[in-house]
Amino acid sequence: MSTTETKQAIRQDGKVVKDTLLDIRNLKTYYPVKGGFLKRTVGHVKAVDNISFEIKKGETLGLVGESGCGKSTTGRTILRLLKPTEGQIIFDGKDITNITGAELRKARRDFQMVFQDPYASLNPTQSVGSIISEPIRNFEKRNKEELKEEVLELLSRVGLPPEAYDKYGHEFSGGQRQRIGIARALALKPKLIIADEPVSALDVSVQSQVLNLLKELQGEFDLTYLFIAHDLSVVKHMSDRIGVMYLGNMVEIASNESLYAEPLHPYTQALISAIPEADPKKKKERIVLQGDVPSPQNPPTGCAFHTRCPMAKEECSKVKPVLKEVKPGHQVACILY
Amino acid sequence: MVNVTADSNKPQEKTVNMSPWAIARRKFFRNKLAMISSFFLLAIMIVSFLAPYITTQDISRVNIGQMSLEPGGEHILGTDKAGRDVFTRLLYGGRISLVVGISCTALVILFGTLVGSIAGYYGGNIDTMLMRFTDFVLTFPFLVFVIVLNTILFGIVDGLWVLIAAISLLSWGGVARIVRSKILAEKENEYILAAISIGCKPSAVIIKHLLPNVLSTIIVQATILFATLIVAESALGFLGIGVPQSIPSWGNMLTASQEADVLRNKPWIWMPPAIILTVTILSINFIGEGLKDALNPKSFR
Amino acid sequence: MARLTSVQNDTPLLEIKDLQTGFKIGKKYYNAVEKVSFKVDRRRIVGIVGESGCGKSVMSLSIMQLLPKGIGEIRGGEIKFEGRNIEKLSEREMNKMRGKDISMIFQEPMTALNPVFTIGYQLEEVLLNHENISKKEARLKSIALLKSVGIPRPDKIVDEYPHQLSGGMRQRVMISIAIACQPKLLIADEPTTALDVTVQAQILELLKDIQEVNDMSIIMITHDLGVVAEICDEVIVMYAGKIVERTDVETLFYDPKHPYTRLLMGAIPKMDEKKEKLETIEGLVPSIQKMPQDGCRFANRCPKAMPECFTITPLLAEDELGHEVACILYDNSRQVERVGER
Amino acid sequence: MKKKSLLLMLSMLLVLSAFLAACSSDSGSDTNDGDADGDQAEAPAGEPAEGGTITYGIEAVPEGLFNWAFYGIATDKEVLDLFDESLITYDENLTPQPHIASWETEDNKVYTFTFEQGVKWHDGEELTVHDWVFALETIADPDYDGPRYTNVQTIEGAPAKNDGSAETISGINVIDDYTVEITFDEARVNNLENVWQYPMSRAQFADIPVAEMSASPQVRQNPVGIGPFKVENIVPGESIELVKFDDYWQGEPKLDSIIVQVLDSSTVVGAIGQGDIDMIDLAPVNGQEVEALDNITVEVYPALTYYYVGFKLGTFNAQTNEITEDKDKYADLNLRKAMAHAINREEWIEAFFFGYGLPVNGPVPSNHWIAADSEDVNVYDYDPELAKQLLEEAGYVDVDGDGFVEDPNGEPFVAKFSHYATSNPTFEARSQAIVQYWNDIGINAELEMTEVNLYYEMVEKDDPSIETFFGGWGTGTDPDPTALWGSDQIWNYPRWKNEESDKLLADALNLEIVGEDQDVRKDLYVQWQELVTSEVPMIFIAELQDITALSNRMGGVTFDVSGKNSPYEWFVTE
Amino acid sequence: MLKYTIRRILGMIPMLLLISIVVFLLAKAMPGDSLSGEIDPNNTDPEYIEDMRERLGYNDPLPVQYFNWISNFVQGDFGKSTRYKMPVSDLILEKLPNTVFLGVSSLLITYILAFSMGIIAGRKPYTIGDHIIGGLNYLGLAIPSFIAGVFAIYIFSFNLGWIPYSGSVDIRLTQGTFEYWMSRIHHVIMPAIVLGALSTASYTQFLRNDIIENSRKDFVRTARAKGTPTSKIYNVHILRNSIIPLVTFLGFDIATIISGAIITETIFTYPGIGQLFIDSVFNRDYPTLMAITMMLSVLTLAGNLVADILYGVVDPRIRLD
Repeated sequence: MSTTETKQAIRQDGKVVKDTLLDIRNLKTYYPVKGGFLKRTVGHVKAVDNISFEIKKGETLGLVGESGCGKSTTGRTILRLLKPTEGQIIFDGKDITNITGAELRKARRDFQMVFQDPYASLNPTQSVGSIISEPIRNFEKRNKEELKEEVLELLSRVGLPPEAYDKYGHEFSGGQRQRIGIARALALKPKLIIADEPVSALDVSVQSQVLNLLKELQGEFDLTYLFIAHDLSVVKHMSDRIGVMYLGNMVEIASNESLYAEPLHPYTQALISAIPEADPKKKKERIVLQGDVPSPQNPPTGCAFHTRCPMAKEECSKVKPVLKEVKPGHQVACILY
Repeated sequence: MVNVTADSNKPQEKTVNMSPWAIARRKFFRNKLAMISSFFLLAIMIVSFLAPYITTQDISRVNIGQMSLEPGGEHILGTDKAGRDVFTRLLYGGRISLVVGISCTALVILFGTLVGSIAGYYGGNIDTMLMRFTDFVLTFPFLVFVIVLNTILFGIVDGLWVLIAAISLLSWGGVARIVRSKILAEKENEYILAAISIGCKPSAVIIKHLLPNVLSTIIVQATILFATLIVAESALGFLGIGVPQSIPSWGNMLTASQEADVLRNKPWIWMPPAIILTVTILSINFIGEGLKDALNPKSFR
Repeated sequence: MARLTSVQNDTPLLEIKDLQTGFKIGKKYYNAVEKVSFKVDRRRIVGIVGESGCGKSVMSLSIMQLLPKGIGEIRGGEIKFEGRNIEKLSEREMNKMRGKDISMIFQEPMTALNPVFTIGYQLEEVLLNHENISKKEARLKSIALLKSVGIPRPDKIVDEYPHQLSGGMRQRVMISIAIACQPKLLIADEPTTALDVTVQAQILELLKDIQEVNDMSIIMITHDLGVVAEICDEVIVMYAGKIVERTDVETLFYDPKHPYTRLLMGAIPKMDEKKEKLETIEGLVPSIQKMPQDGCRFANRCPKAMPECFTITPLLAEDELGHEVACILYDNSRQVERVGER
Repeated sequence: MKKKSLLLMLSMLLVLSAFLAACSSDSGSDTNDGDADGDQAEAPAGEPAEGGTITYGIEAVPEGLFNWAFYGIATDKEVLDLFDESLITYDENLTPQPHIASWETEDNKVYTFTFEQGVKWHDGEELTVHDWVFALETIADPDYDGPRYTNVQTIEGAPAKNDGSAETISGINVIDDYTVEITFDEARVNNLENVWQYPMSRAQFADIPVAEMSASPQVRQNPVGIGPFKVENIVPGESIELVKFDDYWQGEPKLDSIIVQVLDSSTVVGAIGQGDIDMIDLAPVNGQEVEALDNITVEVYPALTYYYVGFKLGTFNAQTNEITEDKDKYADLNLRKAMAHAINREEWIEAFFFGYGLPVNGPVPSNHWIAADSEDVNVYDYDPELAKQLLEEAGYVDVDGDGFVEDPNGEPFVAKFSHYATSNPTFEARSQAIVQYWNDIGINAELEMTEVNLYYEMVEKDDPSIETFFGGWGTGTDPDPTALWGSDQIWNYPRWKNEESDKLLADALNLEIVGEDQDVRKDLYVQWQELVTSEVPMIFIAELQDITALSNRMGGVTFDVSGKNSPYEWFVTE
Repeated sequence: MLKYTIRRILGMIPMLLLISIVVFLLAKAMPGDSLSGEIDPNNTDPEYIEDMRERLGYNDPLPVQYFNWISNFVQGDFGKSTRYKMPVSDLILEKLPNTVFLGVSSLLITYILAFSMGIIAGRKPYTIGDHIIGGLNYLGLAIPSFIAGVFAIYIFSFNLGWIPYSGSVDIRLTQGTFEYWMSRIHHVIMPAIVLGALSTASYTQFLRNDIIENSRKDFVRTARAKGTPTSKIYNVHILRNSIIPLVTFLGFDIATIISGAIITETIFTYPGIGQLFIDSVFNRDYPTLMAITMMLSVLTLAGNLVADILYGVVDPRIRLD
């Protein structure tokens, strides 16, 4: 069930979009943990534990959280690279939660992914031309010239010279490789691109190039992004709306401005305050969280955050808060609200 | 608009576009020891397979008048106790040893890769079942199996092929394990997820994306196997359960060394196969090392 | 605003002059650090920023003499620690300094600890290396150290293995090892890069506290300008093996001079700004083998580059406030090194 | 049908026991120690010294069954010969001679045996007839798991004991401690030769159930005998230490001790050369090399084994024990003769047995007393021209001009020759040589090497792929060849059926015809040999010689057709 | 750990059953039976053979034979050797000490050599010492053990006379004395070296590479940064890590050594399980053959288990549960 009652998402530029492209309902993805006598499944890593959200056509939803919070798992589950344990994934009005085999492969042309590691995400034995043309070849029959033309076009779109066509991944720098990955994702003209930490492995100067490119392409190809990152400033730069995840749970979803201007969840507050700002004068009041993120295999009862929450109350360990809208377009899962 | 020239620096090196294979090839060609070994092995192979054109001596004819002749004259390496030319038998023997080595390696790699990649890619129950089966094969009594197979197929199939079948059927376990673990590791790479997400079929993911990237491991394994299997053949020959004695192979030529007389007084009968076997294995090992180096993107040497 | 000149009058803690560190690729050495000079005063936190491959880590390893043997090598210049040249010390003499006078923490807390020894063993080792104490004392001291870096249950943790700890905890252990013998200088090589934001905040706090308590200097190597702003007193910006700018932290952020520094600042998305487009630096850092020997190394990517930039190698020049920049835009001509002089 | 001959052997056994040896030693005539006279070869001898220790080498690993009733292989027997002995011995004509026991008989049915007194077991007990009776009863016992029952079953009442219906063997009548009367089920010429001639220590085995005897320490670790040396220590599979038995009944042995050392064939010559071994039976391959050593004397003496090439002429029905000559590929006598003439036996023996062998012209090795002179049998000497002529006469001519003859119907004729394979490389060469001899007279012969176990199974089961085959037989002290040649015998491998042969063999055992006259008996066997050689069911190739190496310090060792003399007489000269 | 071990042992049972069936069927499929080799000098009676076949149960239906065999086997009754006429268990126990002695000596030599050579080569790679060790390793890897054995006998026993060429001990010595054990060592040393040559070479190589690799690890840099002396870094920090994989090889060695002993024991006439095995193969001594084959399978599986357990013991990162 969708908890999002907002019928409209408002993009940063103020344009109003109505259609929901992706609707995630009560999604759960658990990894079994084997162990004990006879290697039975003794427990689950609750990587994604009951989250729901929507993405409207043409908007960018940022997903932010620390490592192990389940943001990448969410992305991969949506692409059905992982099997969801429970819940529904409705893409463009079609339930893709349980489709398999050829049907799933066919559905894949509409949603693509840009990966985190520019080194591991390109097959080292494939030439760039082959990497970028492969998605097209998987779905359509083209003759060689057409195909090459299309790939060259894509290369130029992402800012790579035509010579790149015959080269191999190892001949490029991280930023260029990431461009190749973007071109591969674009090849099928998908509706949704899930960008999973696309810039976290890059240097600052290159990071900005890639971020700019992604933004430009969005307008040009009418793309919808699910933008996953751990860097709040990057997410803020990219997204229309932002969801904050903690230990498999969505703790807060709000529009870009609303979230930064007035973070409601104590975790979001701490997260924002923890970011070192490139401004030595801005010595802000920092909320330093104590301890580490608990293991997702054995998450705390009640609110998953209560063990580190500076505002935790007794009931926090008992009641699991649900995401509720406290302001228009601003949802938070905390008993304080 | 994207500025096409942005970040569009030419790739760092101004070389012809080199696929990883081309780079490996270049590195390999620069490795002297490996190249010498390759030439040696190639020479051995060519000479062995052209044996009928190189020497006109009959490999099976027993020449009672010419037994145990010392090297020299008509017989470069002398004759064995049956009066057969050692050199001729050495060439023909190389043929058998290499044929056994090559065909077993090919079969073992084929089967090991098949099982290993399927188990590694699919994981879960398929993996468990295949790996149990692999464990089983690895604990199989090899010697007994060879003898039994030889017996069952006696007269139906040539003894040589029985041996190849027996060795191949029981030796793929190690390769399967290695390929599986490599596939498991390689599977973690995001390009595999990428391949799935662009709609590649499982078979395409395995063949086009996983296998080329574990190929270096497989190639290195193949060289190790090649050496091991040649030794296995000769050891079986030495024990008297390998290639039938009517066909010379390096292993069964070496059986002669069990005779004290030959061992002590007629070294020309057993030393040539012993030395050529050792040198062949040595050169295969060097080639393997060379390949390992060449295929390892991190190696500098 | 503190002037860069040292508060104290005695010799600087660390002084580096014309340091050149080479790396062997194939059969040739290429300099990853090219004629770098700077100094670190007592009780200061000096940040070294730059993108990957700028030579900042190589420099830290050069100071520690921890360059990989047979691959990296100091090829020129001098490193003076408390006035003493250390680049020529023997391995044995250097061992006496490492961990005692200068210590270091690394980027990857997951691999920097030996997986097969207990935390206690690894912590005691540094104490036993440098202090004449018994194992028992070392153990007690270790527990105290672990406590001081904020590790809960230190008496239990000493007997645990690295893999049983989280990344943040391991970095705390690394810090405790580094400060065990109260060194005068701590080199922190990207100590928070592998950590989550909330943990990074903890570690930065810890480092600040420790610096105050222990009265030591820190060289903070990072690529994150935010971290620099957060913790450093002065900053060195490196590009392609050279220092391009050096000043105190506030000047750098409010009055950056070198075009590279400026572009870098613009490339970071800021929390309180809204920009459709970020600044970018076109092109790539030249590879170490293809480093231009003449001219400014940033010239080919510099939007303000002039023809001279490709021929004249700019030297680090200091203005009256102690703000050093290596760019001919700011050069007062007296320090221009001629082409070809190396 | 029961076998009558006491000691017949298949040389195949040697192939088995020496499967890893380079060239199987074809020694091991399984006869008993002969008295040291006759045509013996006297070993070089200096002056005997007091005491001394010799090292006695053996090439194969003993199985460790050191008891006459249980042992299986010749190697174990070699050891047994050193510390235990038979009640009866044989002279150079293989005629039984009294030793510990002497005998009397009126009718060749009831024998009275009288034992020497004062013969001691190694454990100090005195040997009495009870020990022999004990041995006979043990072998006849239903639980007995050794292979010697044939040697007691001719005693009256033994079958009853064997099937469990009697407690004891009724034909045994102990008269006193040194006298026993044995009644056989019928009068035969060779009852004496066939009956079991070894005692078994009652004292040692008294408490052991028959079924467990073969595994007992009394057999394996601490065997007790009556011979000149006693077993002191056994390291299984590698060596055995024997020390002099002071109470030996014939007097104190000269040597102090004998060390039996197991050697791999590859190390034999080296060991001998270093002077580590004083005495060892050699494989022919090592003979010449050892002969060249100056610290060693090599003694060569005739053995009772021979090699042949057989023709499969028919099949054997195991149900009815009948042979049918139903294979006609080699039915043509001239073809067989041609193939026999094609083989150059002298050359072959010289090449593969290094001269330690002689061509054999019939089914009895020439040293046996029943062996026919070569004038009395058909000799097939090497004569390729004659062979070709015979082939042509038989209708085997080369029709299609490929160099090989076709059969009389003009069909291609391929002669398959089967030989067993072990790791011994000379097997392949020597059989290839035979194939070549046939090729040389125009027969397209093909060699098939078969793993040895499978080989004998195939030969025995008349597998269609076996056409001509290689084999070896041995003759024992008792010359009766019925087991190998009777037309109701499974070991008649050629499946040769000949009524005349059956009759001659039966006559030779018939008391009424033969009586006590060995010459009559021999004459019948000579006639039989003439018959066999004229029919050529086998091509007789070679009889072998045993070779023993002796170090120069060894003395007192003698040899004859029945083997070495007793170690009692051996000594060292230093 | 205990739970893990029990689970693994339970997991081995179906595998062993399967192997036992295969071993049994293979043995049955081999040509001839023990009695086709039983035709011997003193027995010329086909009926005896038929009788023995019946008595040994060779004529029973296969499942019955299998069931009899396996049920006895599980109870420790491996049957009676058809060749040696004694219980197979006794036979194996008689030969086992020799093979164990050979194996242990070989392992000792292997590990001592591999450790010293590996450490020398790994600490100073690409030096002369390293190249010499590398050369020796290549030879060790390339010379098949039977060739090495033949050469060893040829040179050390015949030409130099240093080493005995057969047996496991000089019989004249009293068991248990110092000379007795010296003689045993004297006899075992050459076969042990030949048997261990291959693994020595590969372990040396492995250790060398592992030391080189580990010396580049971050934790080594940490140790250096602490001021730890180089020798301690190599001997403690690096070695402790490099030992881990090597120690686990120990488990796999168990079965490998016994199979390797087949050839070595044959060449050196060293009476042990290997010789017994090949002997039983050629003589169709099924009870022995099957028992040794099963033993080898059990050892292989047990070796794997030992390897895994050792891994858990030496590597604190691995927890077995």
